[in-house]
Amino acid sequence: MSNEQLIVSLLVVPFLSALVIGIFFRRRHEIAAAVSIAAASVVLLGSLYLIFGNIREEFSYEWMTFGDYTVSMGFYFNDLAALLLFVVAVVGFLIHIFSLGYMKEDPGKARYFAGLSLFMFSMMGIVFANNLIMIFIFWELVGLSSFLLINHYYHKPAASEAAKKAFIVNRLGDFGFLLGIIWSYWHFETLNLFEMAALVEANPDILHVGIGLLLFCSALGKSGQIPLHVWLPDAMEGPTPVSALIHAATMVAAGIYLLCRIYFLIPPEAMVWIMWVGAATAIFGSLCAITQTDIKKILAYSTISQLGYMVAAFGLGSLVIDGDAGTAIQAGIGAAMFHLVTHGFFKALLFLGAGSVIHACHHEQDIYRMGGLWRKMPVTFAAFTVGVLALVGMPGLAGFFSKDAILYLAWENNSALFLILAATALLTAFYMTRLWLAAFFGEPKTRASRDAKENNWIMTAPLVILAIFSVVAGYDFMHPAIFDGIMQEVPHAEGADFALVAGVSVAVLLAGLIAGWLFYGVGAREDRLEKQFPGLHGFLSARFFFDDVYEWYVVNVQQRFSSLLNFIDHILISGLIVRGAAGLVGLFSLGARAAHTGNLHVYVYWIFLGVVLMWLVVKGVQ
Amino acid sequence: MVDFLFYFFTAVTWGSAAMVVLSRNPVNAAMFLIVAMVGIAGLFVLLSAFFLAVLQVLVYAGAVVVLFLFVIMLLDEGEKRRIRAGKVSSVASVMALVLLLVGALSVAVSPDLVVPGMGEARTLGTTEPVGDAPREYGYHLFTAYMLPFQVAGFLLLVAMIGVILLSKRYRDESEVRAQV
Amino acid sequence: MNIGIVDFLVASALLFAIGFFGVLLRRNTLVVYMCLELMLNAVNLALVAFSRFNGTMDGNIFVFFIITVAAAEVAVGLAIIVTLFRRRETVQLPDLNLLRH
Amino acid sequence: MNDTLSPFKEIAASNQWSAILPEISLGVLALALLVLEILFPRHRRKLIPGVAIFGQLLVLFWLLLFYRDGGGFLGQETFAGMLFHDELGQAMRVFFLLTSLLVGYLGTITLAGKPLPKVEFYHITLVVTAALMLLAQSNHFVMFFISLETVTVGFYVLVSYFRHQSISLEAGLKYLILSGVSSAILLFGIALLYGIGGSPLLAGASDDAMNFGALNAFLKNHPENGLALIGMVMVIAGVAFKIAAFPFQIWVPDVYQGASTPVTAFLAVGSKAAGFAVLLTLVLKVFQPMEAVLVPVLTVLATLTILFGNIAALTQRNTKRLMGLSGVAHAGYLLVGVIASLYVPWAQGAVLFYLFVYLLASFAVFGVMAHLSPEDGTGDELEDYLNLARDRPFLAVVLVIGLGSLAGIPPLAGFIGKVLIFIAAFQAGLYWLLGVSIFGVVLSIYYYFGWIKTAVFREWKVAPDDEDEQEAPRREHREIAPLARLILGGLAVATVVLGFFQGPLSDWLGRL
Amino acid sequence: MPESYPFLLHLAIFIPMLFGTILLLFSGSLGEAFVRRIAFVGFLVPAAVALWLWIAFSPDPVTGYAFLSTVPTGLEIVDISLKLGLNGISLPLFVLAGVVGFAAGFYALVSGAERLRQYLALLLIMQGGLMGVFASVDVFFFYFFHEIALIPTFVMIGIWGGRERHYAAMKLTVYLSLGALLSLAGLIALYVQSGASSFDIISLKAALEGESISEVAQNYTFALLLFGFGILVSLWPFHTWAALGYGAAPTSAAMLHAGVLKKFGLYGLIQIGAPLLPQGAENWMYFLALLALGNVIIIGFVTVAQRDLKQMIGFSSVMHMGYCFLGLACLSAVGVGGAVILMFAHGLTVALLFLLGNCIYRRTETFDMREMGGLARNTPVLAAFFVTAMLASIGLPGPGLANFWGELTVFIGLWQYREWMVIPAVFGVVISAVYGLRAVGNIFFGEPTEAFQSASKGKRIPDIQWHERTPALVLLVVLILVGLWPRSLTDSIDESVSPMYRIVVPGEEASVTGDDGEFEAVSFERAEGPVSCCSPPKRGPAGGL
Repeated sequence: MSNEQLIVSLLVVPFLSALVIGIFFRRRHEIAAAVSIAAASVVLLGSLYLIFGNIREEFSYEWMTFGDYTVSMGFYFNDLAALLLFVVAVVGFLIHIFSLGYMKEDPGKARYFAGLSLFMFSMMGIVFANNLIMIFIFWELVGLSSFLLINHYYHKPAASEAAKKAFIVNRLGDFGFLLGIIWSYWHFETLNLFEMAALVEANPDILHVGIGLLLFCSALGKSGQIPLHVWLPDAMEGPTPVSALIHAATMVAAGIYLLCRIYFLIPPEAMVWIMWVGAATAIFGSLCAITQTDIKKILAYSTISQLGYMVAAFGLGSLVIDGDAGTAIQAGIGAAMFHLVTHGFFKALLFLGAGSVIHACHHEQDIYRMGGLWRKMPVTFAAFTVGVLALVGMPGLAGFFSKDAILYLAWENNSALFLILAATALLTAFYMTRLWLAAFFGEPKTRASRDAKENNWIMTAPLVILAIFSVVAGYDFMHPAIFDGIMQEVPHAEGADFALVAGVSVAVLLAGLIAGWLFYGVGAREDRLEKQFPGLHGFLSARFFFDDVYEWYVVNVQQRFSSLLNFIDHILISGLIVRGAAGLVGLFSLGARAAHTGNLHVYVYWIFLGVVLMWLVVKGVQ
Repeated sequence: MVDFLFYFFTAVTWGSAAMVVLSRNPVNAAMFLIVAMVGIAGLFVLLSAFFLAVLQVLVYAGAVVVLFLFVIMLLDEGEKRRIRAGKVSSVASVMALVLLLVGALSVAVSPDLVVPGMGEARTLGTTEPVGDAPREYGYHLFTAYMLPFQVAGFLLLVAMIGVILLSKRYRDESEVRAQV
Repeated sequence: MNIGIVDFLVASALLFAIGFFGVLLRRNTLVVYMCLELMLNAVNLALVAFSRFNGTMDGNIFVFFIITVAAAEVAVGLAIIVTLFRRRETVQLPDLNLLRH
Repeated sequence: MNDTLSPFKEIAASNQWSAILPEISLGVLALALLVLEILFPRHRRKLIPGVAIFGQLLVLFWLLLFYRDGGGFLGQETFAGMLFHDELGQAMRVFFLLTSLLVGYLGTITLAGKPLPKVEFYHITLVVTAALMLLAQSNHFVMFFISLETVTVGFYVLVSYFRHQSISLEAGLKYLILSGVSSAILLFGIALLYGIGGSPLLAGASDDAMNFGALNAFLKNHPENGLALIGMVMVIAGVAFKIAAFPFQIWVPDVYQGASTPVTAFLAVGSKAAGFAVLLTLVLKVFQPMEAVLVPVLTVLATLTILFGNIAALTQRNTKRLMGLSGVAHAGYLLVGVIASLYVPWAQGAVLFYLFVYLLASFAVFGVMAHLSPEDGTGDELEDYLNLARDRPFLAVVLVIGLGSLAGIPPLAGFIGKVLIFIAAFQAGLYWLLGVSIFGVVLSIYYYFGWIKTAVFREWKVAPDDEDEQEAPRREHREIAPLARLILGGLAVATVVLGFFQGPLSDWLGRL
Repeated sequence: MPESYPFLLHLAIFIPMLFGTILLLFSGSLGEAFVRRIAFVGFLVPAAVALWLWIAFSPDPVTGYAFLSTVPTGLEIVDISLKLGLNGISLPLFVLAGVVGFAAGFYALVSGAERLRQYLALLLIMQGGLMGVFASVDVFFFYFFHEIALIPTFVMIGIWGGRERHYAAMKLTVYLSLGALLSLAGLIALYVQSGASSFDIISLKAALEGESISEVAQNYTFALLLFGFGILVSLWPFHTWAALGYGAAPTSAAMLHAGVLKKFGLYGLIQIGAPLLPQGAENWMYFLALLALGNVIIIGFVTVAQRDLKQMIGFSSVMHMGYCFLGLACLSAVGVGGAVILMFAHGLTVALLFLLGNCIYRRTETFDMREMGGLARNTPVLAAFFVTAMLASIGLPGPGLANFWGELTVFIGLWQYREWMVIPAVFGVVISAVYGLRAVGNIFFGEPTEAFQSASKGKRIPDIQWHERTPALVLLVVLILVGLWPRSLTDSIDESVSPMYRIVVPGEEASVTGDDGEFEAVSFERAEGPVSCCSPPKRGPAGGL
C-alpha cells in the first residue's frame, strides 16, 4: 500500500465504519461498537506509521471543474498535520475505548459509535486537507458530527437546543470563513495552501487584513472564541466522552490548527486582533468557570479559557519587533501547537475523569452534590488530580511547559497581555481547586455519590494512559525529530527570563491553589462565593450576559423580524398586491357584467357609440 | 318644377318620418310611415327609378306597412300598456340625434368629404338616367345578379317557413306552455 | 333641375338619422321596427341617387334586393313580435328584460 | 337587340353553377327535406334529421375527396364577379359544413322529446350553411348582403325557434332589432362606397363599384377619401356586429343565453367565423389601401374586445353567457390575427387555424352543455356543473379538453392556434396587441379553469376540516348515446391530436 | 447502439404520456394490479432512460448536443418541429426529472390515494411532459411540454390537495400561466428577431452568432423572458403562489413540481435567454441579482417564521431558487455551472423533503410543527432521513454534498460579479441553518408534545416503511452519488456552459496583478516525491506548516 493510498484509506475507513453501522448495525450495538473501535484502531495504527515513519506527502485529485475554477480533493501531510494527527488518533482511540464502558447501557449506542466514526472521518479530513475548500467541507462535517453527538440524548430538550445552538453558532463562524475562502480564491487565484504560501512568499504585500480576519472567523466559531463561545458550554449536554473528544481535545483545537496551517495568509495587523480576542477569551473563560457548579461546564469554560490561551499565543507571533516576522510567527505557532497538544491530553483526561465520576454517580453533574469520591474511586481520583495539576501548570507536568512557552512569548512582547494571561493562570488554579475539593473531598452529599464506586478497567485504563501523557507530553523526548517542524519553534526562555517567567508562573499557581483552598475549604456543600459576594457571583454566573444577548436577539430581533417579513409577505405582497389586483379586475368584471342591462335601447346606444368611436379613431389618426 | 318637387317630397318624407318617431299612437306612426314611403317613392321618381318607385309603394306602403297595421290591430295593446321614454332616455336620444344630424350633414356638406364639383357638375339636369325599364332589371337579375337572385329566393323561403313556424299553433301547445 | 347628389345625400342622411333617433327613443317594439324600416329606406334613397348620378344600374338592383329582404325581415320580425306578445302580453321593450347580466 | 344582349350573354356565361356545387347540393337537400316531410308517413319523419345529417356527411366527404380544388375554379371569379373562389373559401366551406353537421347533431339532442317541428330546424340550418359558404366567397357587396341577410333571417328564426320559452323569443327579438340596426349601418356604408367608388368624376372609378376588386382599385387611388372612409367605418361596424367585436358585442350574452344550445353554438361558431372570413376578405382585398386608418381602428377594436370579453366573463356564472363573452375575447385574438395578416401573409392561415380549433373546442363544450341541459333555460348555471366528473366522467373529460383548448393550454389545439396568432402578431410588429392578448389569456385562464374547477374539483375527497363541503346528491344517470360518445370523443381527440400534430390543417396554412 | 438513443428520448417522453392517457381513458375497466403495474413501468422507463443516457452521454462537438433527432409536426410554416436532444445543461435536469419522477410515482403508487388510477394517470402525463421539457431542443416544444406538465398539477391540487386547495390551485395556475405567457412572448420575440425564423436552439444560436439582436430589442426581450421565467421559478416578489401551492398540493405533485418543473424557468434562462441575448442579460442581471437576494434574505426570514412544515419546505424552496438566480446573474461559467448543480441537487432535496414531510404527516396527522416533537423516539430512521435531507437542503457539505457544491460554486462566481452580494448570500446559509435545524428539532427531538401523544392514542407509531423508504433512498442515493463524485455531472455541464458563458480568470479581477505584472511570473514548482518536512515558506515551496 502506497503512502497515498494509506492516507486516503485513513480518511475512508472511519467513513465506511459510520456508513456500515448506519445501514446495517443500527440495532446490533455490540457489533457497531466493535466496528467503530476497529476503525479507530486502524486510524491509530496508520497514523502512528505515518507519523513515526516520517512520511510526508502532498497530492490531490480533481473533484470538479468549471472553466478555470477547479476544486480538488487534496492531501497535504506535514509536521503540523502529524502533530494534530497524533493527538486525534491517540485521544480518539482512547475515548472509543472509554465509551465502551461509559455508554454500555445506552440504547443509542450504535448511533453513538457511528457518530464517533463520522467525527473521526471529518477530523481526518481537516488534518489532511491541502486546500481551503476541502478544509471547509470537513470543517462543516465536524460541525455535523458534533451536532449529532451533542444531540445524542435527543429526547432532552436541552440537548436538542444545545445541538442546534452549536451548529448555528458554528455556521455563523463559518459564514466568515466561507467569505474568506471566496475572497482568497479571487485574491490568490488558488485555494491550495501550498500555492498560496508560495505566492505570499514571493510577494508578501499581497496579504490582506480582511482575508486574514475572515479566515480567523473559522477559529472564532469552532474554537469558541468570544463572542461565538456560547455554544461550547451548552454542548456539554452531549455524552461526556464526546465532550472529551470533540469539545476539549480535538475539534475545538482544530481552530488553532487551522490558524497555524494558514498562518501565512494572516498579516500582522490581523494578528494583533487575534491576539486580543484570544486574551479576552482566556480571562473570560476562567472568570465564568468560577461560578459554575456543573463539573462539565467548569471544564468547558476552562477549555474556552485555554483555547483563548492558544489563540493569544498564535497572535503573539506578530509582535516580535526585532528579528524577522517569519520567525516571530513561527514562535507563536510553536507555542500554540505545543499547548494544543498538552491541553489535548490533559483536558481529555479531565473530561474522562469527570465522565468516570458522572457515570459512577448516576449522571450527577453538580460538584456540590458529590464529595468524598477520592476514597471510592482512587484511580479516577489520581488521574483527575494529574489532570488538574497539568492544567494549572504544576512544574514538571505537561501544562507547565506549554503554558510557560506562551507566557514567555507574552512577556517578551506585550506586558499587558502577560498580565492577563498570568491572571488567567491564577484563576485557573483557583477554580480547579474549587472543583477538585468539592468533588473529591469532604462527605458524600447525595446517595449517588455515597454509592459511587470505581469503574472497571475499560474506563480507567484510558484515564491512566492519558494521565501518563499529561505528565510526559511536555518533555523533549516526547517530541522526536519528526515533530521538529513545530517543536523547534516553541520558544524557550533561558536564563533570567526563564527564572522570571517560571517564577511568575509558579507564584500564580500557588496563589490560586491556596486561595482556592482557603476560600472554599474542603468538601464545601455550597458555593461560598455565592453566599459572601452575591453581587460578584451573580455577575460572573451571568457569564457577561452573552447568552442573554443571544437569547434576546433570537427572540426579540430575529423572530420578530421574520414574523414581520412573513406578515409583509402575506399581507402586502400576497394579499394587497396579488389579491388586490385580482379584486380590482373582479370589480371591473362586475362593472362589465352590469353593463348588460338587458335593455335593448342601451344596446342600441352601444352600437351607435361604437360607430362614433370608430369614426373618432379614424379622425384621430388623420 | 323638379327642384320644387324634390323639396316637397323631401319635406314630406322628413316630416312624416319625424311623425313616425314622435306620434304616440302606433297606428298613427304606421300611417305616417306610409306617407314617408310614398314620399320616398316620389324621390325615386325624380331619380327616374320608376320601377323602384312602384315597388316601393307596392311592397312597402302596400304590404309591409299594412302588415304592421294588421299586427298593431291584432295585438291591440292600445292604451293598456304604453311606456314612454324617461327623461334620461329622452335627453340621451336627443343628444344622439344631434350627433347623428351633425354626422349626417358633415357627410353630405363638408367639402372635404364630397368630391369638389360633384354637386354642381352632376345634377338631375345634366345627367342621363340609366335604363329603368323593368326589362333592364330582368336582364341584370338573370345575368350578373343571377346568383343573388336565387339566394334571395331561398331567403324568402326561409322567412316564410320561419313565419309559419313561429305563428302556427300546435296541438300540444298547451303542454309546452306548461313547461315554462 | 339643379338638384344634385349632395341634396339627395342630405335627404337620405337625415332620414337615416331620424330613423336611428326613433330606434333610440321609442319603447314600442313595433314603432322601433318601423323606424328600422325608415333607416333602410334612407339607404335605398342614397343608393338610387348614387345609381342615377353614377350612371350604373347596380344601385337600383341593390335596392330591389333590399326591398325584398326588408319584406322578408318584416315578416319574420312581426311573427316573432306576435308570438312574444302571445306569451308576454306586451310589446314594450323595457318589459323584455329576462335576459340580462 | 342582339347588341344589347351580347354583353349580358357573356356575363351569363360566367354563371358557372358547377363552381358552387356544394352550396347547391345543400340547398337541394334543404328542399328535399321539406318534400320528404310531405312524402313520409308520420312515423317515418323521425328519419329526416338522419337524412339531413347523412346528406351533409356525403357533401363533406365529397368536398374533401373530390372537390378539393373547388371544381377547378380556384383563383377564379364566377357569376360575373359575384363570387371569388380561393383556398380560404374552400376551407370555410369545410368549416361551415362541419359546423352545420355538429349543429344538426346537437339539434337532435336538444329537440328530442320536444313538441317542436324538427324538419324545419334542419332545413333552415342547411340554407343558412349554404348562405354562409357563399358569404365567405362573395366578391361583391350585393352577393355579400344577400347571403348575409339570408344567414341573419335564418338566425332570427333559429334563435326564436324554441318559442315556448320566453327567453328564446326575447333573444330573437333582441337579435332582430340589433341586427337590423347593424344591417342598416352596413348598408349605408355600402351605399356610400358604391356612390364614391362609382362616381365618374373620380379617377379609377368603376362601373361595377360594388365589386370588391374594382373597389379596391378605386381605393388605391383615393385612400384618403372621406366618404369612402365613412363607408369603410360603417361596413366594418356591420361586420364587427357579426363577429361580436367591442362595442358591437353587447347583444352576445343575452342572445346566447336565450337561444337553445345548438343555435348558440351555431351563432358562436358559424356566424362568427363567417364574419371573420368576410373581414379577412374585406381587409385584405378591399380596404387594404386604407391601412393607415384601418389598422388603428381595428387595433382599438381588438384591444377593447379582448379586454372587455375577458373581464366581463370573469364573474359570469351562466355558462352560455360565459361562452358568449369568452367568444368575444376570442374574436379579439382573431382580430389581432386579421390585423397581422395585413403584414404577414401566412397570418390568414393562422386565423383559419384558430377558427378550426375554436370550432372543435366550442362544439365540445356546447355538446356537453346540450347533454346537460336538455330542458332549455335550465342547467346552464355553473352550479349545475358541480360534481360533473363524478357523475358523468365522460362529459367531464370532453368539457375539460374543450375548455382547456379554448384557454389555450398545451397540448391542446387551442394553444397552437394562439401561438400562431402571437407569432404572426409579433412578426407584424403588433407589440401592444400582443401584450393585451397575453393579459387577456391570463384572465381567461381564470374563468375557464374556474369552470373546470367547478366541474371537476368538488368531489371525491372531502377534507375533514372543510365541513361546508358535503357530497352533493348524484344527478340522475342519463345514458349517452354511442353516437354522442363518438362525436364528442372525436372532437376531444381531434383537439388533442391537433395540439401535437398539425399536419392536415397546416396544409391550408401553407396554401393561403 | 448509439443510433437508438434518440428513440430512447422519445420513449422517455411518450411512454408515460401514453400510459397516462390509457389509464385516464380506460380507468373503469382496468384491474387495480394491472394499473399499478403499467404505472410502474411508466415511471420506470423515463428513469431508466435518463440513467442510461447519463452514462452514454457524449455530445457532438459542433452543436454541443447528443442524441439529436427531429420529427416534423406540421408547423413547418413557422419552422417548428419536435427536435429532441440533450446537452450538458439539460442532461442533469433530464436525469433529475427521471429520478424524481420515479420517486414521486413510486410513492404515489403506494400512497393509497383515492381514485388512484386518475391520480397516477395525471402524474404520468406530468412526468412525460417533464421529460420532454428538458429533452427539447426546439424552444416551442420546450414550452409546450412545460404546460403539459403544469396542467395536471392544477387538477391534482384541486382534487387531491389539502387545505385551501381550490384557492391554491386557481392562484397557482393563473400566476404560472401569466409567467408562462410572458416567457412565451419572449420566446416568440427571440424567434422573430433572431432572423433565423426557427425555434430550434441550435439554429437560433447559429443565426445570432452572425448577427446579434440590437441592444434595445435584447433588453425588452430579455425582460420578458426574465419576468416570465422568474414567475415560474418564484423569483421574489412573484413567489406567493409557491408556498401556498405546495402547501396544498398532494405529495407526489409537490415533489414533481417543486423538484423538477420549477426548474423550467431557470433552465430556460440559462439555456436560451442569457446565451442568446447576452447584452440584454448583462443589462438586467444586476436587477435580477437584487431580486434574488430578496429571495435569499427576505424569504429566508419568512421561512424562519413558518410553523407549518409543508409551507416551510415550500418557502425554503423559494429561498434556494434565489441562489440559482444569483449563479445565473454572474453570467460566468462558474456561476451558471453552480446554478445548474444547485438546481439538480435542490430538485432531489426538495422532493425528498416533501416526501418525508408527508411521511411525518401520516404519523402526526398535522403539519403544524409546534404540535410535533420527539418523533425520533419512534421513528429513528425517518428522523435520519429527514435530518439528512434537511442538512442537504441547507447546504451542508455533509451527506447531501451536491447542494453544497452548487452553493459554493455560485458563491465563487458571485464574488467575481459583485463582491458585496456574497455577504448576504452567504448569510442566507446561516438563516437556512436556523430554520432547518429548528424544524428538525421541533419535529423529532425533545419530549413528545401532549397533542401528539393524544393523537397517537398510545398506538405505536411505525417507523418509515418500505414504500416510503424506497423512493427516499432513490433520491438520496443519487444526491450522495453526485455529491461525492460531482464530476459525473460537472464535466458535462462545464463542457456546455464554458462555450456559452465567459470564463473569468481569477487574476483578471483580483487586485493582485493590478499593480505589477511581475507577480504572474511566479511559477509553482511542486517538489517531487515526499515533501520535505517542517520548513517555512522561504525554505522551499513545500511550506512547512
